[in-house]
Amino acid sequence: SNTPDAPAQGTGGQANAASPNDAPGKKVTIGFSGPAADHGWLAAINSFATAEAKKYPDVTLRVAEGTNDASMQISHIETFINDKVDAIVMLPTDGAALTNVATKAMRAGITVVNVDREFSSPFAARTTILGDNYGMGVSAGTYACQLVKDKKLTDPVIAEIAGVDALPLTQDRSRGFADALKGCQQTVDRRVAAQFTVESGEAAAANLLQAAPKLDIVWNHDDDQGVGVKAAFDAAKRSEFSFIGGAGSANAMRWIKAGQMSATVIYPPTQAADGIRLARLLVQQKGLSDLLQAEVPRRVVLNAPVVTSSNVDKYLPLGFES
Amino acid sequence: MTQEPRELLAMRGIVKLFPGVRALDGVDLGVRPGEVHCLLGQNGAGKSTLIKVLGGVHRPDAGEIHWRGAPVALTGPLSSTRLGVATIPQELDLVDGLSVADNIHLGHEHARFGFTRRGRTARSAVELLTRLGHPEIPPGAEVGGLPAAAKQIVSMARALSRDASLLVMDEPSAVLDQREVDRLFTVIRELTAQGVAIVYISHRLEEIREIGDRVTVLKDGRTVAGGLDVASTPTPEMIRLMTGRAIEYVFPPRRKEIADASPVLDVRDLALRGSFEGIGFTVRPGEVVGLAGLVGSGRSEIVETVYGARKATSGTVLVDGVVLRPGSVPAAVAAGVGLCPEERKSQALVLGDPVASNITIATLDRFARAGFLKARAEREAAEELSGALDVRPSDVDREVRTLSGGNQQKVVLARWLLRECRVLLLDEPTRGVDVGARSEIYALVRDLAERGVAVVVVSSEIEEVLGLADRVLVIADGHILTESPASSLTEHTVLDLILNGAAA
Amino acid sequence: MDGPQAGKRSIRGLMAGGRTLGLVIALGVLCVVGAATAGERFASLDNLLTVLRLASVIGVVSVGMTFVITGGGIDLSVGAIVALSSVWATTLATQQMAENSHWIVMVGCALLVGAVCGLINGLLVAYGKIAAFIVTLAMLAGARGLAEIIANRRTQIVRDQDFVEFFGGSVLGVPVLVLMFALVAAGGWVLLNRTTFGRRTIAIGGNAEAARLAGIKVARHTTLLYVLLGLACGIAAVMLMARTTTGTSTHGGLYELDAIAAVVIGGTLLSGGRGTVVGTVLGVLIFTTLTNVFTLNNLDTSTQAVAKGVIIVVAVLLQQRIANRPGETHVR
Amino acid sequence: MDGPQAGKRSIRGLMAGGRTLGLVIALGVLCVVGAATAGERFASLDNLLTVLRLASVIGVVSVGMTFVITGGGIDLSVGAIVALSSVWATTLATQQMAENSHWIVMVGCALLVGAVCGLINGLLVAYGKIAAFIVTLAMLAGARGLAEIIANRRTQIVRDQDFVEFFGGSVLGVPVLVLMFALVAAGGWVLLNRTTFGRRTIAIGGNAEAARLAGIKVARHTTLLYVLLGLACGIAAVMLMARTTTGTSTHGGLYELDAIAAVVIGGTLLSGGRGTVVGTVLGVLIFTTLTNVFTLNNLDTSTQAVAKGVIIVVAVLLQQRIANRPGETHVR
Ligand SMILES: Nc1ncnc2c1ncn2[C@@H]1O[C@H](COP(=O)(O)OP(=O)(O)OP(=O)(O)O)[C@@H](O)[C@H]1O
Ligand SMILES: Nc1ncnc2c1ncn2[C@@H]1O[C@H](COP(=O)(O)OP(=O)(O)OP(=O)(O)O)[C@@H](O)[C@H]1O
Ligand SMILES: [Mg+2]
Ligand SMILES: [Mg+2]
Repeated sequence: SNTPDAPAQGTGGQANAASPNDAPGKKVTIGFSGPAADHGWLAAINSFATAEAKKYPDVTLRVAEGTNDASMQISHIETFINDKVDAIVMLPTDGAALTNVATKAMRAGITVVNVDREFSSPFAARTTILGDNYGMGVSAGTYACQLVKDKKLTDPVIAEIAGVDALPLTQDRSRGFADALKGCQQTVDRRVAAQFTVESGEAAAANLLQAAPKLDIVWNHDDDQGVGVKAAFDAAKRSEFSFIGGAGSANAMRWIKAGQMSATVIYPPTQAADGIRLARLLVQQKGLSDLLQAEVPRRVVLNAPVVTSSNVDKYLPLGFES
Repeated sequence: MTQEPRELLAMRGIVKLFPGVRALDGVDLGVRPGEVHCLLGQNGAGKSTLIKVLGGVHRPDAGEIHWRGAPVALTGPLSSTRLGVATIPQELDLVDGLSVADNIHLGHEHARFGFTRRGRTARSAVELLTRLGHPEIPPGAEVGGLPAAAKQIVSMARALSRDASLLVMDEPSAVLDQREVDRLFTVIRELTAQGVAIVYISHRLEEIREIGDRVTVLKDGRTVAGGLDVASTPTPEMIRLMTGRAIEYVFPPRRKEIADASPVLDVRDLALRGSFEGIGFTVRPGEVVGLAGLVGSGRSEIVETVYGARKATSGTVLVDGVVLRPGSVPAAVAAGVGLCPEERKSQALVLGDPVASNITIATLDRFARAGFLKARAEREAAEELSGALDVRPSDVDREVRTLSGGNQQKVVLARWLLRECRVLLLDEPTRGVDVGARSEIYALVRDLAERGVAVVVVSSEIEEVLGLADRVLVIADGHILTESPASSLTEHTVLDLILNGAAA
Repeated sequence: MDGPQAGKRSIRGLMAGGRTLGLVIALGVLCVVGAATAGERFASLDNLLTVLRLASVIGVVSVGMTFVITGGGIDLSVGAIVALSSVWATTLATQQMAENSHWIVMVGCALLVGAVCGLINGLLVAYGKIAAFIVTLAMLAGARGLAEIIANRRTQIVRDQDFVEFFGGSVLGVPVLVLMFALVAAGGWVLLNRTTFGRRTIAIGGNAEAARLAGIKVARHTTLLYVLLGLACGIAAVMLMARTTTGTSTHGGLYELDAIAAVVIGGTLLSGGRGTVVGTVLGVLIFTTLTNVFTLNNLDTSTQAVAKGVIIVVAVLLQQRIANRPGETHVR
Repeated sequence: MDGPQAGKRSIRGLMAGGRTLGLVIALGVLCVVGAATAGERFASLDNLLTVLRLASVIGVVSVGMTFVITGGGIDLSVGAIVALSSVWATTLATQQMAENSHWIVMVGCALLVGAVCGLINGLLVAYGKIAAFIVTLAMLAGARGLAEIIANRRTQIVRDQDFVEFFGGSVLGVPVLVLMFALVAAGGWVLLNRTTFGRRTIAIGGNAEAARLAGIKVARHTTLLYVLLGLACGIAAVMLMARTTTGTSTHGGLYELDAIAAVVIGGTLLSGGRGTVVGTVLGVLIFTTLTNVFTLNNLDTSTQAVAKGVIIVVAVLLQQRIANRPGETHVR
């Protein structure tokens, strides 16, 4: 880690006040499976999840090898079913592709908590925690519109640096962004895609800068690749535009604080950790203490708030080190 | 000779084992400075293996080697080179992607601080090639693009470049023609005059008569006669030592009369740009037609083009009156044509495959029902042929790679014998084949002809062409010089024709 | 002469088996480790079937890859072809057609797309005479791009429940997918070892020029090899569609590496001329079991990767010591 | 005899250059297309430098890869080695050491890590006699895993501004990165074409047995080739660290494919024995320019992929027609 003052790992849950639900209960074995953690946000997902599990003496966590291959993930889930775990928390490589096996797990009496990428059947998970990719695009787009209005930009050049283009989530984000821009009669003028890695972000941004001699607003889907994007901006000494990020890494927040970035849209990396908590509650048949409801809701859609210099201090502790 | 001259090299009791084979089983060899010492032995007798032990390629399992009277241990090619031994191996050891000059100096480059000195490299290459009588081979040309004979010359130049005191030549004349062999002998005499010793391996006994001082005969991995004086040993005695029996080294009698049938193979005005043109000849069933000429005259190209392996620029090939699709080997094979190509290693053999499947590869369909192989039938056929040709070792499951050169050649022949072709094209069929097997092959060719097969033989040994063929085409520079019955030609007239071009 | 020769042959038999033996031992050790560390959880029938089901998809591709590599080629586009086949077979149009007739239409579509991709690869390699590496690299880019365009980067869901149930089901307790893999492997073995086609494949891979001069239609045969692999990719796509109930352009990610790795570890020469279907199957099983044992033991992904690397090298080194054929190892 | 042979030689000369000529033409066409479709934006000095900068990192790796492939090997682990080098050179410890002395420590660390990884690859291939494909596949898994463990899957930021500025800067208007690439390429060319080391590399790749007979220490030389490539990966890591101001385990993703593709498209034989550094450099430039032109034209990634596939095949086909060497093309 690169900043001595960075917040400690796994602060996601500790921020909340202690609740009676934290009292140890029945032993729970939870299987966790997610995509290959070859990316800061996904790594944060993993580490938040394992850290969360460690907090509960009654939770045993089994972590399957991260993979980007749906077939491989299916076999991990099958292994969990064979293993007769109590609950499965899953961040599917592809929601639809994992629906069948999740349904099988549910039928076998295992509580499935879906994280981030929704199944195609409501019977495949007991609870779904969604990071709302479309909403993330909308937040970014809305903020961009705000900028256009505030800066009184006429005919602004708006660019988008997407993540892995083949992923449905990237498409959702782009769709949200475009839809929100429609609200202020704007369109995306330039769009490039990177691979969620620093290096690809740098390369995509370098090419983008050549393609567009003048830019007004750039939305970069992912703060991980954002490090590279920013390096390309700095190297080219280009800063005439407003730079909006995505995901909400600690790096991005620090840039916002330093005035090197306009905003970032949070996409919480604590989803899986939340999933673990909920899975534990579900198996122990507890409810959410903050809700009057006796049971855990079926669907939790997380907010995608925009972090700007005015509220960055509030979100900084939640920023993940990527 | 009152005092035995001191031996330069003495190998005693050398044993080399390969899995399942005793390749060398106690071989002795003594070589004196300045002599040409010939190694004689049937295919698989262990000559090349002995040479490889000497070259540091194989570590012997037993035996000792003395160099100038002192015992030495050869731990690798480098240690043997350092002693002053250079080898022209039987299987060429050139790098296709490097130039002629670079190949010659590979491993001992002219360099300063690791940087090659290209001028010097090229100059010394030209020097060596000139010494071998081939100043025309460009030192900058990539070796991969050279014809087989030129490659052999380069390999020799490389051995010469080592300034060795013992030069080993493993069947150097196999790819050379008469003229080239003569040049080689001139070089050998120059070298021996300077005190360089030569170990010379060849299956051509007349060469050994001509150049050899002494001869060591190997049989089944053992020395059966060491250091005989060539001059005082008659040829039949050498053959008897080698084979353990007396073989009449003659060509089988020709058939008196060839049926006046219409030709099986009819080549009309065939041309290949840059190689040959205006080639036309016919071969009747039962007839053997020989193509004589110097290396590089384009004979290989002609038979390869007839076979469809190269696409003719013009002209037609008819088999039984039907025109073959140009440039299609399958069409030729389907029409009953077979080719024993010139370079067995690169053109004919699948080295990693067993002997059996190398023999049956062109006849697979015969051993299959609906595409499924009848393994037993296939194996039996392969065993029968390998037995008939006396391929050694007789195990047809052995990888072809581990066979001696001559035995590999027999495997290629067996392939086409199995196929029962209508037309058989043989390009240097006895290259590297020993005396015994050679006469068997001659008999086979005759036998095939008797059975009505049309045979075309290309050979650099004029004697072989004349002895085998009914009719001979003399080829020079891609043209047919003359065409006449073999009986009307002598070795001398053919050589004369070839060398003096339009003498006809 | 019979004595030494018989002995020779049996030694040879042992040596030829040596490589395979090494793999069997490696797999055995892996299973022992699995059983020792994860006990019941590893050594259960359910877990066995899970491993086998996972192995099936990549296994089918690897068997096809064995042929292409044995024939002296290489195919980097298998993953992309699987993706394209799965996407094409699950488009609205195809699914509607399937609805109106039978899901076999989807299967046919996937196989056809796979075969056509293979055909293009094969034609360009054999007749266009472009290096297989380049051709299939281009196909890798092209097919995945096309898959993305067709699917519009969405995951297409298979609606035909009969299809999913058929391929997701079992016959006599054996999952259909595993059965398919077994059939493909058995068929592959017969094809490679007992037919003229297999023999010619080996000859072409060993020495293409010699094969050509022996009258084998090298170009046509080479093309067929790629078509065969394309078909295998089509089958794999069907299996994936059944397994995941989806068709998407992200299917088959990095299958090229996995398949080639399994084939090479199995003992097939990467330079062609020698191939073993049994080795390939063992290679696939080893990789799959490794992942399974890791998961059961709760190893984290990075440690898994390091362990995998070390295990591969150590396994091959050991295997070489077992099947040591002197003079046959090449510096490559 | 002089006539036809001289003719043959000049034709051969032309043909040998033909391959390179084809590449130059391809690059030229690409530039014309770029200028026609994107005008000024393409044909500006800035854009040229952008393309060159992008080409530099993968270019250095590709030059190294040219040696390994020419020498008859292959390396799938280059991307992983780049990642590991970059991570190791940016750990807290290394950066602290660099802070206390000079950023050269970071550079040294990256080069050392790269060279050691290459050494391990080389030793296992040359002395362990394991197929290069397997060894480097294992290294790919191992090195990336280790990089993840060391970096704890974080992106480590380079704090030394001098380092970033030095490598991010320019000399006489030429970016340092581009200069480094040029140096590596020039050095590579000299090494391959003008030194005994280069001659021996070709010999080993073309005919390892012949090289051994010529007294060349094949195993040692092969090891050196991998070390050389490892060093190139270390240099590439330094360049990436400067470019992205970070070290992370995701650096160098799929470099193995990109580098091998550039080398092979450039005209180096994948089976070894023939290599061209100039071709490799052209191959890298073509790929990079292609992406640049695509981006300037706002093409979406899927269409880019399809176009890339088609362009590769068409380009190579055309190039073959230009440099047509009859009888020299192999079905591979
Ligand atoms: N690498 C090897 N592995 C196994 N057996 C081998 C190997 N090399 C040679 N042999 C065997 O050793 C014996 C001697 O072979 P060698 O090549 O020395 O014969 P040769 O006398 O040179 O024959 P030729 O005249 O045909 O060239 C043969 O039986 C051959 O099969
Ligand atoms: N020593 C040489 N140097 C350069 N070119 C040569 C040499 N020998 C042959 N060539 C060229 O190669 C072509 C044919 O060679 P090739 O060896 O195939 O002929 P060939 O008659 O079949 O000889 P062989 O006796 O080897 O069968 C000729 O056009 C000739 O110009
Ligand atoms: Mg020999
Ligand atoms: Mg010839």
